[in-house]
This record gives sequence, C-alpha cells and structure tokens, in this order.
Amino acid sequence: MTNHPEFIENTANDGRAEGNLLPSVQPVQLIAPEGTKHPESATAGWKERYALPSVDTLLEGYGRLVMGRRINDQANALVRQGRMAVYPSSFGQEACQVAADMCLDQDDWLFPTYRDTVAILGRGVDPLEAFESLRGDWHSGFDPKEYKTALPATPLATQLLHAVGVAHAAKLRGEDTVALALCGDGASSEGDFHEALNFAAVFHVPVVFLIQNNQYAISVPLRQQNVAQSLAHKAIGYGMPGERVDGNDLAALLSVVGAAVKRARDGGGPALIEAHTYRMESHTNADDATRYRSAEEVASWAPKDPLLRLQKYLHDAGELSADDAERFASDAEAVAKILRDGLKTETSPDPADLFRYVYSEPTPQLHEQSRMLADELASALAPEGVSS
Amino acid sequence: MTNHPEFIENTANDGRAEGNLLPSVQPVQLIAPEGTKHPESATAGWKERYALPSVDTLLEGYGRLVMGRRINDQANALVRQGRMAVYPSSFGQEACQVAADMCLDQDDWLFPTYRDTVAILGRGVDPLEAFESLRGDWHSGFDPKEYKTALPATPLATQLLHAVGVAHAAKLRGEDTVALALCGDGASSEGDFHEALNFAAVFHVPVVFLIQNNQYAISVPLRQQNVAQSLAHKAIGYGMPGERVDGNDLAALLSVVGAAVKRARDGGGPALIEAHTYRMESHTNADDATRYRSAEEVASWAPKDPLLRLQKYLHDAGELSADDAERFASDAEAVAKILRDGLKTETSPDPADLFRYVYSEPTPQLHEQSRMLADELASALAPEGVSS
Amino acid sequence: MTTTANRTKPAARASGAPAGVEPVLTGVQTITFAKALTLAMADAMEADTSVLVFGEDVGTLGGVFRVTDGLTRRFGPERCFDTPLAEAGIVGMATGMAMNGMRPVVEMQFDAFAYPAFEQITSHVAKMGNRTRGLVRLPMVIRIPYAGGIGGVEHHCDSSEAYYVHTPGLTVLTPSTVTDAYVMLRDAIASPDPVVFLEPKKLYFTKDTVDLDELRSRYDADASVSSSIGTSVVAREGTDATLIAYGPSVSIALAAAETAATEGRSLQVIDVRSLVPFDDEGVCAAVRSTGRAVVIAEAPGFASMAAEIVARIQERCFHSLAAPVLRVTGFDIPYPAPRLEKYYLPGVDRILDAVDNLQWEN
Amino acid sequence: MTTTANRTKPAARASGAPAGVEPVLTGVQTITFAKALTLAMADAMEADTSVLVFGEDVGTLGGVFRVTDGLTRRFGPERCFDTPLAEAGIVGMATGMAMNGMRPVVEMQFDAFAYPAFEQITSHVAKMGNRTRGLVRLPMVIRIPYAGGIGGVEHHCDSSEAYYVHTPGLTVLTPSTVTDAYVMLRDAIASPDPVVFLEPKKLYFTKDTVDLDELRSRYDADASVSSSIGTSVVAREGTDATLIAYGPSVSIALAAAETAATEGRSLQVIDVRSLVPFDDEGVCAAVRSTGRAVVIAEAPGFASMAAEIVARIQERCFHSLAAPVLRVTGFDIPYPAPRLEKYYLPGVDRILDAVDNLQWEN
Ligand SMILES: Cc1ncc(C[n+]2csc(CCOP(=O)(O)OP(=O)(O)O)c2C)c(N)n1
Ligand SMILES: Cc1ncc(C[n+]2csc(CCOP(=O)(O)OP(=O)(O)O)c2C)c(N)n1
Ligand SMILES: [Mg+2]
Ligand SMILES: [Mg+2]
Repeated sequence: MTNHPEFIENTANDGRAEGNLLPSVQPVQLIAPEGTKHPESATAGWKERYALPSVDTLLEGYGRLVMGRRINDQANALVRQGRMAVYPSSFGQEACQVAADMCLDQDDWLFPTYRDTVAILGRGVDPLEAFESLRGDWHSGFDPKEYKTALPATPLATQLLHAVGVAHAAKLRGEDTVALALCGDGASSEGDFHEALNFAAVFHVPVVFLIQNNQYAISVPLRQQNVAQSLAHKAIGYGMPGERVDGNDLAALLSVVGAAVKRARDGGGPALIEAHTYRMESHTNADDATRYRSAEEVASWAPKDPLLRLQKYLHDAGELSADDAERFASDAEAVAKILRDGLKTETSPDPADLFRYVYSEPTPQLHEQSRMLADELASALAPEGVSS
Repeated sequence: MTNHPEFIENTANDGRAEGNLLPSVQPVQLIAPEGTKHPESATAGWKERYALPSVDTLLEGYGRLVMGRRINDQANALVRQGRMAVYPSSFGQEACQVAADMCLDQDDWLFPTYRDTVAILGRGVDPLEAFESLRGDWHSGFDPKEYKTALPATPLATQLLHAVGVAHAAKLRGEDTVALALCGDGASSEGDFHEALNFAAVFHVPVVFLIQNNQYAISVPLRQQNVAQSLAHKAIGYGMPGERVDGNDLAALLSVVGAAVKRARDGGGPALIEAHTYRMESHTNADDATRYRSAEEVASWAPKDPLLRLQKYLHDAGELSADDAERFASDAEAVAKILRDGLKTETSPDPADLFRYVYSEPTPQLHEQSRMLADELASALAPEGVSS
Repeated sequence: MTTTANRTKPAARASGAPAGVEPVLTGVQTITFAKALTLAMADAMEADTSVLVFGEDVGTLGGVFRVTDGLTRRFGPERCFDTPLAEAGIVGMATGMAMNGMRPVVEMQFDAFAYPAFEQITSHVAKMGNRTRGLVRLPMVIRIPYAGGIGGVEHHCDSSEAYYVHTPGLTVLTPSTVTDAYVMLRDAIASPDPVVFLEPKKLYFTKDTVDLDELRSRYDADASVSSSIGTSVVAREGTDATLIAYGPSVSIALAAAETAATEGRSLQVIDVRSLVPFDDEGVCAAVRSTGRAVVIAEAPGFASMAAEIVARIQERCFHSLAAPVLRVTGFDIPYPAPRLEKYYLPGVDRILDAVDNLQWEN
Repeated sequence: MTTTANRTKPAARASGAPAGVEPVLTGVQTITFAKALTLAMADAMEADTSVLVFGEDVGTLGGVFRVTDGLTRRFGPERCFDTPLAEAGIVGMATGMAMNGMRPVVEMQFDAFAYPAFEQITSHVAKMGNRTRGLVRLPMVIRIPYAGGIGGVEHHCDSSEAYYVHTPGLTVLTPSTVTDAYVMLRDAIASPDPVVFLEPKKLYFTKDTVDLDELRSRYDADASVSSSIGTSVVAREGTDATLIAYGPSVSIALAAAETAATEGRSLQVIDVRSLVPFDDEGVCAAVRSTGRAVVIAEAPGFASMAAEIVARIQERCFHSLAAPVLRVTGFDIPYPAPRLEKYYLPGVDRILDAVDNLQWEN
C-alpha cells in the first residue's frame, strides 16, 4: 500500500517526488462566486480530478445550506431573545460543515468544534439535543455513539487526537470507518494539532483533517497566526497530502473532501484540507467583531456567500425548481420551529445529576455531597421555622 | 524585508514559489565518508552556495571534534567507575554540536539538550560546572547568562520555545543576537516543537532550529516517529526554509548552519535544519541499545564517523600537521584530566541549599522547613541521648 | 461618586500620546476591577520598558474581558501584542524573554486554557530559579481569569488554583477588591519570581472608588515598599468564628458575615489573597482569636487550597480550636453547566450551615 | 523461595505462542513489582482483545523499566506498540480509542513527562463520562512511574499525585506491594472509568512470592469480584497511633512502626492505596481506634493528598483526636538532585519525631 495514491495526481509540475503532497497552487474552486462554472482564469494548476458533483448531490447540498442558514439565523434570534446563553455563529461558513456531513457515511465519525452546530444537526442529531449545551442545561445533550458525532470540542485542537484514536480503533478491528475532524485556523497553532497529524500519519489511519480557515481566531487575523504560504502546506511535513479549497464553494468542497474520505477509506491514510471561508458575524454573541475588522472587509465576502452562489448556479442551470426551493425552505422552517418551541419550554435540570455521572458509580464522597445538597434543598423548601 | 532571501537560491527547480523552502533533494554533503571532497554522484540538486569552509576553520573544527570525542570517552569511563550517575553519550554525533558552537558568536545563545555536553563545553563552560548535574550535586552547575548557554533541557522540545523568547527579547531591544536550539528527532513530535517553530516564524525572530536526527528516540526508530520525506520538510508548513545535511560532515554542517545563522542575524528569520547522524552508543548508560538495533546497523555507521572523516580529509590534503594533531590531543587530555580529577574529589552538597533558591527570598514556610531539617541534622550529629 | 470631576484634570503623562490613546486616569476614580488591572499593567509598562504584555486577543481586541484594552494603542504593538493560539508557546516564549531581560505579563484566556501550558509552567517556570541556584530568575506574571459564577460554559469556569499552589517555585496571588487588583498586580510584576495571578472572572465588572494617585505613590517612591505578597487581610472584624476565603469567595463570606450579624453572631472574615506564600501568622492569629473556623473556596475541595488551610490550622492551632475546622467548597465534580452552577457555588446559606455546625453546644 | 519448582509446569496458555514468547508464569512465583504489572497487563490482554498497551518505548524495548517487556512479542505490534514521542498525543489518541470500544493502557515514561498531556487528562479524560451524562465512558488506564528514591535526575522523580486526585472524574490508584501491583492494575483495567495508575519507581525491583493462580482466579471467576478500588488496607496492626501512607511511603511507615515497636510504641500502618475514591470509613475507623495520626507522603505537602487526608480526619474524627494530625511530607521545594534526595525524603527518624510530637503528655 502506498502512502498517497491518486489524490495527488496533476499537481503543479514541481519536479520533486514529494511535491505531490503540496496543495494546488490556487484553492480548488469549481463554481465561482458569480455562480458560473470553472472560471477560465482560475483553473490553472488545479488537480484535474476534482469533478463537479452531480446535480442531485448539489441539490441535496443546497437544501442543507438552506437548513444551515436557517439554523444560524434562528439561533441568533434565540440568543437575542435571551433564550440561549451563547451561540458561535457559522453564518457564511455553512458549506464546509455541509460538505463534511455529505462526505461521511453514517458509520463514519465526525469531530466538530463549538462552531459546527450545522454539521451536528446535519448528522441527524435531534435539534433540541444539539442545543442543550448552548442553553446551559448540561454540557451536552446527545449521545455521541448513537450519531457517531463527538461532542463539539471547546479546548482547541484536542478533538483531532480523539479522531485519530477513533479511526485507529476502527482500523485495528478491520472496520472501514473514516473520521473527519474539523478545526479552525487558530487551532492549527496548538501543539495538539501537530501531534494529531503526526499520529495519524505514522499509524496511517483514516482521518481527514478539515481546517475551516475563516481568517480569524476571535480577533487575531491569520497573518498573526501563521506565515506559511497556506495551512495546507503543513501536510507535507507529516508525509500526507494537503489541499486547499474555496470553502464557500460547496461543489469544490464535496469534490475535495469526498476524494480525501474515499482515499482514507481505501487505506490511503490521512489528509489535510484547508477550506478558505469567512465568519460573517462576530465570534459569538459576546464578541464585537467591529473592534478588529472593517465593514469593508466583511462586505467584500458577502458576494462569495456559499448559499447564494449555489442557488445562482442551480438556478441558472435550470435545476432549482420552485417546488424544491419551497421544500427546502419549509424543512428548514420546521427545524427552526422545533428550536423556537423547544427553547421556549422551561426545563429544570436536576441538581442530583451533578453527582450521578462523574463516575460510573458515584464514590462515597459524591454520595455524601449529593445528600448534603439534597438536604439543603429540602430544608430550603421546608416552611420557615420547621427543620427536619 | 523578505521572509527568506539568499538561503534558498538554487533549490531543485520545483516550479513553485514556495518550493524554495523545501530542503535539498539530498542531504548536503561536502566531504564524503571516505574523506574525499564533493563526490560527483551526490551533488545533484544541492544548493550551490554551500562552500567548503577554510582550512583554518576545518582545523579548528577538527580540534573540537577531538575534544568532543575525548569528553565522551572520559565521561563514559567515569560512569563505569561509578563517579557519575548518568551520561547521555553523543559519541558519533559530535560534529553537530561542534558546528553549533562554531557558528555562534559569544553573544549568541545556545539551547542544548541533555545529549549536548560537548556543545556546552565548547561554549567555554567550565568542565566541572558542566558536569555538576550529571554527578548529581545540583540540577546545574553553570551560569546560563554568563555563557549564553541554557541549561541542558530534559523535557523534550520545551527549550525551543525558550530560544524563541530569548531571540525575541533581543530583537525587541535591537540586538543582533541569534539563538540556536538543538533537539532530537524524537523531540520533533512534541507539540512544543510545533509551537516554537510557528512562534519563531510569526514573530520573524532569529532562531536556528537544529535537529540532530540520530535515527532513534531511545528505542523508537525514525520511521515510527515520522513518515514525512524528511524532518526538514516541516519547515515549509511554517513558512521558513528547511535544509537537511549530513550530520557527520562537519564541513557541510558549518556551511549550512553558518548560512542559517547569518541569515537569521541579517533579519531573515528562522530556519530549520535536520542533520543526519547516529548515536553510536546506548541512549544513556542505563540503556541497552542491543535490544532494539542490530550490530550490523551500528557497524554500518562506523565508516561515516565525523572525526575520522575530517581527519582523513585534512590529512590527505596535507593540512594536518603532527604538531596540530598533538596539540589537539593534549588539549583534549587536559580537559579529560580536569574531569577525572574533579570527579574524584568528594563534594558535599549543602542541604540548606534545598530551601535557598526556590524563591528569591525563602518563604516563611521554607524558612520553617529549613530550620526543621537543620535541627534534624544537628540532633542526628549530637551524641546519643543528648537532645537539644 | 462619579468620575466627572476628574475628567477635565490634565493628564500629564498622556500628553503627546498617539491618537486614539485615552488620557491617563489620575486622582480619585470609580473604576472596575478589570480597569484596575489595566491600570496596573499600564503603570508598570510606563515605569519599565522591559514589561511586555502578550497572549491571545490581548492586542487589538484588548482581551476577551478587555483587561488589556488600550495597551497596544498606548505602548505600541511591540509591547502589547497578540500571539498565535498556543498556550505552551505563550508561556514558553515568555520564559525565554524573562531569561533575557524582559518582564513578560501573559494572559491565558480562561482557566482551563492554561492547561496546555502546564508542562512549561511546572517544569520550567516554577523550577528555573531553583535549578540555576538563583542565577536565572524569571520575573514573569501569568494572568489567569478563573472560577465561575458568570454562567460560563464548560472549560471556562475552572478554579484551578490547586494545581499552581502545589507546585513549589510559583507565587500564587488572587485579589478580591479593586484596590488589590491594582496593588497586587503591580507587586506581581515587580516580583523577581514568577507569579500565577488568578483573577476572579465574576469580579471583573465590580466597581469601587479609589485614589489612584495614592495607589501609585507606593510605587513611585524610591523607598522599597512592603509588598502584598505573603500577606492576608482582615476583610471584616468578628469575634465568634473566622471565615477564611479568597478570590471569588470573599464577597460571599462577607455576605454571610453580614447575615450572621443580623442573627447575633459576629464572624471575622480573612481574605487570604496570597495563596503562596501563605500568611500562616495572620491566619493563625485570626483563628486563635475566635477558636472556630470555616474555610471557603469555590474549587472542588479534595486536595485543594482549602484542604491545605484546614490542615495548617489544625496543625498549628489545635488547642485553640473549639470545633473542627470545616470547609465549604465546590463539590468534587467538574464545574457544572450554567443553569446548575447555583447549586455548586458556596453560598451564604451553606456557609452559615457550616458555622452552625461548629459545635457551639460542646 | 525460588521459582524453579514451577518452571517445568506446562504453561497451558502459552502453547502455540510465537517464537521468542516466554511461557506464561503460573503457580507460586517470586516476582518483582514490575513483573506483577506486566502479568496484570498480559492477563488482561489475554482475557480481552480490546485491551491495548502503548506509549514511548513500550514495544520493542519493553519500556525503560521493562514493565511492558514481552507484550509485543506475545500479542503482536497491533496490541502493544510504540508511539511517536508526544504525551498529549498518546493520551488524546487513547481517549479516542476508548470512545470507540478499546481499553487502552498507556504509559507515561516518567511523572514529569505526563505534564504535556495535562489538558487531555484534565479537560477530556476526567470529564468525558460526566459531560456525556454517562453515555461515553472512557475505560482507560494512564500508567505513570512516579516519586523518587532512585537517585534520578530532575523531572524524573516528581510525586505528581496531587494534580490528579484534585481533578474530579479520575480514579487514582497507587499500589505498594507486589500483590497489589497485580490486583490493582487488573482492577484499573477492568474499571469503566479512567484510572491514573501511579507506580512507585523505587518499588519496581522489589520482590515477593505470590500465588499467581490464586490471584488470577479472582478475575477468571464470572462472579463479579469486589474491587480494590476505594479500599485501604491495614498494613500493620497497632494501638498507640496510626501512620497513614501510600505508594512509596508505605515501606518507610512500616519500618518506622518496626523501630517504634522496639521502643515500646505500637503503631498501626494504613496503606491508602486508592487515593480516589478515598476510603473514609477505613481510615477514620483506624484513626479513631488510636486517637493519633501521622500522614506520610513524598510529595511536597502544600495542598497535597496528605493535606486532604489531614483535613478529612480532623473534620470527621475531631473528638477522637488526642493531638493534631501531623504530616511528614516532602518539603515545598522541587525534587532535589540525586545527592540531596536523602534530606528530602520522609524517613524513619522524621516519622518517629512526628509521632513523638503527638502530645503524649497532654
Ligand atoms: C486551548 C484553548 N485556548 C483558547 C481557547 C479560547 N478560544 C475559543 S475559540 C478561540 C479562537 C479559535 O479560532 P479558530 O481556531 O480559528 O476557530 P474559529 O473560532 O474561527 O472557528 C479561542 C482563542 C480555547 N477554546 N481553547
Ligand atoms: C516530554 C518528555 N517526554 C519523554 C521524555 C523521556 N525521554 C528522554 S530522552 C527520550 C528520547 C528522545 O529522543 P530524541 O529527541 O531523538 O533525542 P536523542 O535522545 O536521540 O538525542 C525520551 C523519550 C522526556 N525527557 N521528555
Ligand atoms: Mg478561525
Ligand atoms: Mg534521536
């Protein structure tokens, strides 16, 4: 088994054996911001094999983008209404998450970050379960094993190693599971990023690392994070192929991520993909992005929007029927309604849960502390003056 | 100021702008194992600018190799005699350490590892001060600031970040200090390695990272550590140039490391160099290398020895006079004698030192604990039955 | 009191400041805890060009809690700057800078995000002075916003002090008042030894009125002033029992003492503030004066700072004690999700219950 | 007793083993502490193919202390293997494997070299079960050779238990006998929760004679056996005072008790062995029976496991105590260089001094 077959054909002619691990000279793009296919000017140097996905696939993807956008909008509204503590918006970045979902099979594993709620819902996770942690009832609301989707990771880059472990375990059992791990541009600076890529390469396990390079780590722009030609250039240092792709072009993402997933599944080992995108809104609702980036810069990304781009392409190609459009919108609205209704309902998390899950069996100490809290709560409820 | 000037000319014609950050196609070698210059077969693809150092420089280097070898031999003997607890031998790797020393000015900083005793002595550190930690009297014996030489680092790769900090501080003050940090092939897998290279690149500070790739991290061979084409290939992922060099060829090392140091001093930023060498002895005296590598493999490296190679070259070139050879040997013997005599002398580290240096001023708690120990020791000394 | 009265006062030091730089605050001012920290850094940077501030988002943004707000504008991007996102990198680079003449003040964005730097802190920062026999001291400050009470999600509310106080070589400080925020951070920056400086997040936006000129005069005087390091303070006088708290728990202890007073019980409150070095003398004197003590801390209690305080008191004041020293701490569980934190945090009732249990009948 | 008698006994399970694989030891054997650990892993791997062993140098070399010696030869390089040199990587990958059906047993080469994995251990390993409401349990073991007494150089002798015991969600075990090395490691591997397994380095080459068949029968039986987790043991009976120790300090406590006996004082010795969960019941019963206690541990005392034990005892047994509970611990300093460690380590004299200070006159 070679380390890196097909994925790497037709790179720029670099005259060096290992050059095939370097990313394309320009980020792969199949549909231009204007919704046109393969703009002549930008194709030079691309890897020939990235083909436009089928119309059915693109339609499905478009539906998922509509859903993703609606989820972001709804979540933002819920935060404004005080129904949710925090929401890290991925408005503008939805295509990366949609591509991740679409390229994975049900038995594959997804490792999302805090910004990847759209991807988590796309895996089939119940919307209210997915939002339980954002609402603050518990640290999580869904079963990672049921959906083969890890809890969204907060400590940056740590989840990449878990993805390697999950894939490694599957490989040892002879299963053909692929793990796809998402992370941000900022997270690529953490030591765990390095260790994960190296472990994946050395153990030759089926993991696809997909960096959503949205140009900022909170307020820190990429140039203060990294001065390499691209983040995808890091791949060669681990002996795996790297690729960069227009992260607002779902077609290109599906093609590039799909190829990496297929390659991983076929025993080709890990790959690193950098998707160029942009976070259109603040880091979270607690952040104020105007402190560190200009309105012009944000505006310059609006025309590159992934949803509008695919809409235009499908529309111009005569492939987006009014029926489809309506169905996508109403599917999305249905989920939005679940969120609205669900987050309106008062929940009352059980304080006894605090002690239940720390260990499989609560320790004597936790039993004691649990009893203490229960007594406290009982006596707080007891009528004044009466103590038990 | 560009990111990477002169260092990168004449790389293999890779047809890509960033290809100049990739290392030469073969490790740079100026003197072949046989002691001959520039073997025709191996020059292809080398960066033209690596010129053979002057005879004077090579002679100085040879003298330092003789010294280094003698230090290793003497230290091993002292360990066998039980005069020293532990010694991580660098027999066979001396050229890398000698090159590091020779390429630095007195005001530059060296960041060695536990294996780099030869480099530490080469910085002018008093031999007995350098050996104090190996003898077990204290964690260190020399003043890092006096010699601009950090204490040898044990927690792997951590020192690379300190080198970045020292260089960064110097740069902020407008000083032209360069920091050179050594580490092993194994250490390149640690998260701190990644963070150090990235910080150095982003802050564009004058640090040269020199990996002594001796093929093993204790028992783990390189192929289980890393599957990239070379460790030097990692550089491109940080936007700095990488180079690989025959680590047993002092001439090549001086040329490559010297160029990187000069470039860093001139504001060109950091660089990564991988030197291919071999640890001829066990990891330390506590290790048994026969458990993980064959006698044949070890034997195959003997003819590549850095000392013999340069000796042969200088001898064949008629540049190594009997006088010089004798002077080198007697200089080395003098240091060996200092070590022998010094480690014969009984020392008695002062237990009160345990509390003296933890903080600039011992805390009340440490005063108390120090008094307690002093009382204990006093009463242990007091005649039986008499208590104070 | 408002700050209007002082707004017009000419800010001498700010003259000639670059555009966008706020005038330097002087005189009596009502400021937040966060602002007091900013002022401490600014004043230290003004006084000593080797003081640098860096970390994630501390430059342009001014920190996620705005504690470094304005420092880059005032001192330039070479003295206050953003780093790549890597905590071991930040602390490791700071270590090298401190080795080479600088006094770095670094920010870890949240408590749990200091953990990637644990090896650098434990094996290098804490040990450097000792291993070099005092030849290399590391005058650096690691600022860590810590603890909860702000409805933060997981990994954003850890009370991580136990990890640092257990590590010999670190000085560990945690202010609980606006004045101490200023004074202790300046003392931390002035210290020749590395300081882990724990900032209770929930206090960032609390306010107090302070005389900045007076605070500054401590540091402008050439005479060496006595440092806050190693000293506790009596936050409230009392005679029946002693509440011992620090950081985020001091205000809860004070509230408990207030309530107890209305019930006729006089509780003394000690603010430890300097966790390492610990003020054995001050704390023991306080406990001896009342004969009863409750230690309050937000961190899980097991093998914690609170455990240490209990152990020390009973070792040193055993025969002055009318009852065991009790603890009111966080439970031995991970910090809870926002809507459950109220059950976790030591509160007035739980403290008063503990006081009630101090065996008053015996 | 020598092992010769059993050498010839046919080792049933080893039949058909690949070349170079040692026969499986059975029956009564004199083995080292290290060998007991090896056997525990081997038996667990034999019983359950999801048990994997990995770390730095654990494969071909068999570990720097040879604790994993022979596992790769016997179970193949897919079940016991070397990793790249990165501790966060090792623990992070193990976490993923445990999420996906494996039971990884990883080795950190030395105590201080586990620090790079601190974030993975603290923010993930410890918390996963809780944050997923028990849906994802991590049955993994992190083996850490720890503590000193072997003349090791810096970073090789840290007693790092406080960092782990303070972190809710981790089970923390430390055996002090050859039997416990086997039993407790098997219990650790069998546990559904993550275990930090602390191995006192200085005990690795101590020996004892054990009946392996008997030890194994505990685990071969299908009935669920009672685990050692959460239980302390009385290592020596005694009536005048209780010495409480664990790991490397148990043998010192026993030696102190031995000496005390010759001086007419009867000291009870408790081996805590399970630091978390802690056996409150057993330890408190012991202390109540004597009314006096000294806690012994090698780690710096400040905010340590020893502090916790002291705090708990005085909270729970206050009125049974005739004297304060004293501590004999490491000083609050970095672990000393080899030639000074003898001054640092709790020794018999220091323990007996503490016992003398238990206010026998009062
Ligand atoms: C280890 C760690 N350090 C710091 C943080 C705080 N933090 C949360 S998000 C963030 C920025 C991450 O940027 P990036 O990786 O680019 O992802 P993005 O938010 O842009 O999607 C930071 C610093 C964290 N979560 N974990
Ligand atoms: C963080 C850390 N983990 C583990 C170790 C234990 N250790 C000491 S040397 C070594 C191998 C290092 O290999 P390499 O970096 O190639 O250097 P070499 O010894 O070959 O010079 C290991 C694992 C350590 N010192 N630090
Ligand atoms: Mg980003
Ligand atoms: Mg090596």
